[in-house]
Amino acid sequence: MINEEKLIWMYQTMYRIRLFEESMLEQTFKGNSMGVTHPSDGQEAVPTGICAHLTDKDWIGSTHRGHGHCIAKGLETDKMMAEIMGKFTGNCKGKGGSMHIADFSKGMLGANAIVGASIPLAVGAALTAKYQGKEKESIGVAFFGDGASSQGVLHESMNLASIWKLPVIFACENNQYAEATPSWYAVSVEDIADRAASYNIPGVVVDGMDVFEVYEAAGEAVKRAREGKGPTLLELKTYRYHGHFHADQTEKYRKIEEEKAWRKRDCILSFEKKVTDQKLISKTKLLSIRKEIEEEIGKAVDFGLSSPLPPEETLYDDVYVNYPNDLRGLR
Amino acid sequence: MINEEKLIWMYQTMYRIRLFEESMLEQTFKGNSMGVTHPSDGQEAVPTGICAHLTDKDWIGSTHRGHGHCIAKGLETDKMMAEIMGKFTGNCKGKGGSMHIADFSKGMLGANAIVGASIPLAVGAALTAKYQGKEKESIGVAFFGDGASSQGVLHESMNLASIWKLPVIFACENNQYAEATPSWYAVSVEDIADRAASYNIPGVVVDGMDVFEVYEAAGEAVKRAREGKGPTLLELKTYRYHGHFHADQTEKYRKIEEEKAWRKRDCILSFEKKVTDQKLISKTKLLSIRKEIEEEIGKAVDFGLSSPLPPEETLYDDVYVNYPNDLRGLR
Amino acid sequence: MDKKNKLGPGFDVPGKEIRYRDAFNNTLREELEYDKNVFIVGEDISGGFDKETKEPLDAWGGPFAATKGLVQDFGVNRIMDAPISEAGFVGAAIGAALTGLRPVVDLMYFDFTTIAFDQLLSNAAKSRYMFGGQTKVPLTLFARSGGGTGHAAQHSSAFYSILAHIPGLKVVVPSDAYSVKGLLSAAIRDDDPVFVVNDKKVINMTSFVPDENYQIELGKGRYLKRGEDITLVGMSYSSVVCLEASEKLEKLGISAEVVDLLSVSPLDHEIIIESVKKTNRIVIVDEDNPIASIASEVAAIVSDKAFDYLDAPVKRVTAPHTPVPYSKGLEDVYVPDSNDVVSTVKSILGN
Amino acid sequence: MDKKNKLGPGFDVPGKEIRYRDAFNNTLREELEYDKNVFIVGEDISGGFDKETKEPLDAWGGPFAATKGLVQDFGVNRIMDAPISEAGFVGAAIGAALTGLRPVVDLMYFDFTTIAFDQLLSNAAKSRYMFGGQTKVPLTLFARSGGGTGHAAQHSSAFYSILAHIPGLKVVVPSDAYSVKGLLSAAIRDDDPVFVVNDKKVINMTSFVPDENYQIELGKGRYLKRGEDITLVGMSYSSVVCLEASEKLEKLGISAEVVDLLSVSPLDHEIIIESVKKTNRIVIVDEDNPIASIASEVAAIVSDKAFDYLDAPVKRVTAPHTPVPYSKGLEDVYVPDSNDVVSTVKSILGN
Ligand SMILES: Cc1ncc(C[n+]2csc(CCOP(=O)(O)OP(=O)(O)O)c2C)c(N)n1
Ligand SMILES: Cc1ncc(C[n+]2csc(CCOP(=O)(O)OP(=O)(O)O)c2C)c(N)n1
Ligand SMILES: [Mg+2]
Ligand SMILES: [Mg+2]
Repeated sequence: MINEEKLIWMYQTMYRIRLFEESMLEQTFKGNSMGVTHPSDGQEAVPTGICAHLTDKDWIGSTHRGHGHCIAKGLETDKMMAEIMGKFTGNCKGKGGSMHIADFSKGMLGANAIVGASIPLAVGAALTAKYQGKEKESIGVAFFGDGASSQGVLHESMNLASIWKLPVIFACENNQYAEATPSWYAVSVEDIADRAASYNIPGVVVDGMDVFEVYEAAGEAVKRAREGKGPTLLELKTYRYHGHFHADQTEKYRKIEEEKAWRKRDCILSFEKKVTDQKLISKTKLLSIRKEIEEEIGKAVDFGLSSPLPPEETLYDDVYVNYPNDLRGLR
Repeated sequence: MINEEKLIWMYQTMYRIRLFEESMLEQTFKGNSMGVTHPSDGQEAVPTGICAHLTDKDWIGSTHRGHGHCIAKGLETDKMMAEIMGKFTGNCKGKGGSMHIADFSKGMLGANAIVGASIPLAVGAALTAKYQGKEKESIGVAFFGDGASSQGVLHESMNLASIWKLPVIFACENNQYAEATPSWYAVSVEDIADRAASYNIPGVVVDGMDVFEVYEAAGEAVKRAREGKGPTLLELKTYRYHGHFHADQTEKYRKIEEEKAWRKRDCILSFEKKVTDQKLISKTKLLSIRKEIEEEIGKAVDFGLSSPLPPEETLYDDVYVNYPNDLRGLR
Repeated sequence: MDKKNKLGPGFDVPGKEIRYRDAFNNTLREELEYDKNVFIVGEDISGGFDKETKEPLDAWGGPFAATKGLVQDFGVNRIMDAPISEAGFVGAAIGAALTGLRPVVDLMYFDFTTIAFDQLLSNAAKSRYMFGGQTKVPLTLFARSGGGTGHAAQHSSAFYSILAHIPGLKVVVPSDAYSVKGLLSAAIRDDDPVFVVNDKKVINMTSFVPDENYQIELGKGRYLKRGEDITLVGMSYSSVVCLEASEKLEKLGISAEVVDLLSVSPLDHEIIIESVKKTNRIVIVDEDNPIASIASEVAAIVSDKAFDYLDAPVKRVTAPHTPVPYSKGLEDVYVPDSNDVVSTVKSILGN
Repeated sequence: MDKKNKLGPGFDVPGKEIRYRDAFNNTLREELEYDKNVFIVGEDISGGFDKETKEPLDAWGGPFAATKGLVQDFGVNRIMDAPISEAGFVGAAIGAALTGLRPVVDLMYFDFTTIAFDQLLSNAAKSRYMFGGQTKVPLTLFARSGGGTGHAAQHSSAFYSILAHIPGLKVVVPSDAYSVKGLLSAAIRDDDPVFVVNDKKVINMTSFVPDENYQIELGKGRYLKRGEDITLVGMSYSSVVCLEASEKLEKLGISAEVVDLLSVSPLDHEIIIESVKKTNRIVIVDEDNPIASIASEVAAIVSDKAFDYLDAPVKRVTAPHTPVPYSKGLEDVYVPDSNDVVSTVKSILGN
């Protein structure tokens, strides 16, 4: 049984992600963020159910669609919002933006905008843990999508992790699409989880809309990793409610009925139903949590909006720890 | 039943490869070839059994250990020997050497010294065939090793070939080692053939020391490809008799008993036994074939030795079809 | 962004003012019609398939809609959506090029070139040479480069210098709708592998484009403006910057000649040297990072071949030696602009 | 090949004349002892395992025996044999560097850099910057470069210019046993990603190496020879070529100064400019391909920063713009040699 504190954390986390993404989209459309943003609402149960097992000493690698991973790993929403707005108070001082939010103090290795590229980083974090004999307290989790499953570096990473028995979890969020490309077109196998057999590791198909299922499957995988038994591949079937990026129009490549069917199984709604049905948390409590989160996200937006842009000279900071040549280039 | 002509071709081919590699090694040690050479003796049954089904219109991609593939695909041994000796009469005018022998007129896409890198080329050749509606007469075969099976590009290629249903065969020559690294160390699965399941294509473990088994398994795969049913993964268990490259000392990483056990199942000896036992080819005929081949290889060596080196100016030829700038660089 | 781009030559032929992206799309269409061996492969270049009918939906029509509308007319065999596996499908495209087709690869963002880099460098660039001229590699690749659009470090690279460095590859850097039409058509018809770099900042600009089909010779630059006092060399978006700078300089009484490279490999040495022999001064403007760049190469060429004509230090105006930052304020400083060019010109003219 | 290499400085300290490869191996050992977070990963760097005991055999001890003997003393956790998956294990090494270790990666042949190229460019080089300085990437990589050994097009590359171009990476090009010891040690202790390029032609050469542990500052070149009439700039093996050329030139009455860059990123602008201010002439010798190369960069620097001191065209002596051919005769022409340097020097001195 999951204790109440954890349940509340899960609810907070899922709702925080949901609201963050919605506010973030709003801000993007208002022109308060630059470039492109990739909302993860709909998929909240995945990072929540997995990160529920992790501490700041565990490491996660993330993707272009990384806000949910960040939030579940404990990153502060105000700094995240500021980062997305390109502000100096953001996690990366405005240098990274939506696709590169990182917080090393929280075990968050950074979102990565190259599809697949963060997978071996999580393997490397697991290598560090094993090298230092700290698997019990530190494991790696690589979050990636169904689209990323076609990248060669995933194959390499799973093979490496298997032969080196590294404490790492490969968490494939199959949200059915990579941009507009459906996974039935691009992925040559029915369940990506089945590919685990190629590496002699467990592979589990998980309902990614149900945070309890995710929590359970992740628990097994985390246990295995911490016990030094090596990696696991989880395939979490899920759905993104919004388009691939803020301006993407989903109706061009998927049916509204499909979206509706997934929305029926919404992770937040089903969580609410379950905990209230089973009288684990009261409706009032849930409402008060919602309110707290709403306030938090509101403040995060204000924080982002009112924060300063990075000073121009910071353009040249933090390329190297130490580099004697002038980085300003030639002007 | 395999007809006599084909049987004789198989014997010629295997013996031609065997003798070519031995003579090639001799010439390498005499200093008549440059760089490194990777002999394939021991593995003759694999290219022979597969290429027995192919014509000049089919395409193969090959590796650093490519002489056997070349010979089985019909390349002339004299030009090959000349190429390895860096001579102008070689297949690539001395520009390629042992690791880059190619003959496009024979459907040989080129040996490739980057492990794994030729796999997608064979997929591309299969794509051309399908694009032109010529699958029946043109398929692709990607030869690669157990070591190459860890490269990401193999995963990508198998996924692509599967979803695009391309007429291609992935022929993994598992000769147990990648350099000194045993496949049990580097490959996370018992049988590489099992990875076919990840791509929803057939995967077959084949005794790569038995040309008849190879011929049969390849026959199925070729048929499938020509019928437009898509790719197959074959894993051919085999063994290289010599070191990884000419100067490699196998005793440093593998036991002589292991080698002896494989040599007992030598593809040429077992072929001889089978065809004479079953009275398919006479001993005299086999002997006369051997003699022919010995003469051919002797002549190939002489051809190589007596051929001229490429003229200096050819250094600048054939970089581009057409490039207006001076390629000579700056001297 | 949709501002008027005056780089077009203003032919006395039928044509119209269109956007770079539309010229690009039209040219792809023309080349698909011209040669049945031409096909395009890339991620979401049609974009999406109907679950029931399996028919392509053309939902995306490619990043920046480069291939929009093509799958309807040419079908899925010629407009091939690929999974996210750049090394795999670039390798397959090379294999197809080696066996008789003319593949065109959409690599989406220029940054993703890195994933297919081995296939490009070890196979596409070297096959012809290492096989002794037995084969050719009629492959075209394209992708979007450059900062200034808030795409951050991993979606804003402009390292065409790296590709130009590689023997066996050709690299073109169109600067307007007119040039991309001619260069893309020439690239696809060329028998060598050619990379077409599309700067994100120019793809929404418009210029005059003749209706007729034409090719621009690979390796030839052009004068965008004639002048006497200084040569400004640009490529892709930095040619736009040079032109803008030349207008500012004109107001200061400085007559700048603007050379637009169009190709960076092959590189038009003649036009650079010819111009410097006249103006005796040069500033090279390049959005790529500075070290071992095309800007360096042009500087090296003039300091060798036009040495006796140089009256001032050879100057480069480039991006800094840093990745591309996300935040708008920083990104604006990152990309060289006409003010940077003007102040550099003034410094060597002693103003 | 085992010819005496005179590049060593001849310290007045205990030491001996050893081969570059042995200095390299010794330094790895010293660094493994110095910091327990240092580990090495690569293909066959121990090489082979006993089937029954699963113990490492040290059969190969790494390509060119760079890591020979290390697995016995440091064990498989610190000398990690990897499957052939360069992108995967370079990525894992970056992940390890981001989380507290100091990985050293043997990439075998320099050519294979291409396969791990995305991990190097998008992750190793950019992490610190795009994450706003939150992290460092104390990663070292090494590989063997260069032609002249019959390894053909895919095993002979020397495109360190490409790596030097990338902001966030450092690149060193040692030219002898003395410099590789100091540079490798400095690289491993450095908190940024550093690529150590080992030319195959120098690894069997010997020079004097002090017994003591020392570091050579990254980004500092050195004078191999002082002279008056011309500056020859070399890097890695081309420094050997420059030295040889300087001896030939001496016999012709020409006094050449030889600058050995040692690092190409950071690059020692001061030493180049200082030397050119004295000699007023420069020839840059580089085995990399010419376009957008380090040779171009050095030429660009002097034509800007030392323009007023130049009395002759800036000359580069480089490999041609071709892949590396296999045949010995061709390969010998491919690699720039001292005769190429001498004739270029004579051409600008008007002899
Ligand atoms: C190497 C690479 N190729 C292509 C892209 C462009 N791109 C960004 S996200 C994406 C789809 C990724 O799909 P998936 O892995 O399923 O993640 P999702 O977007 O569904 O979360 C693509 C193709 C990229 N960023 N990196
Ligand atoms: C990308 C790459 N990495 C490493 C090497 C060095 N190398 C050459 S052959 C080889 C082993 C290949 O093993 P396998 O694929 O089993 O083929 P085999 O040599 O056994 O025929 C290695 C590591 C290479 N050539 N290319
Ligand atoms: Mg997806
Ligand atoms: Mg093998």
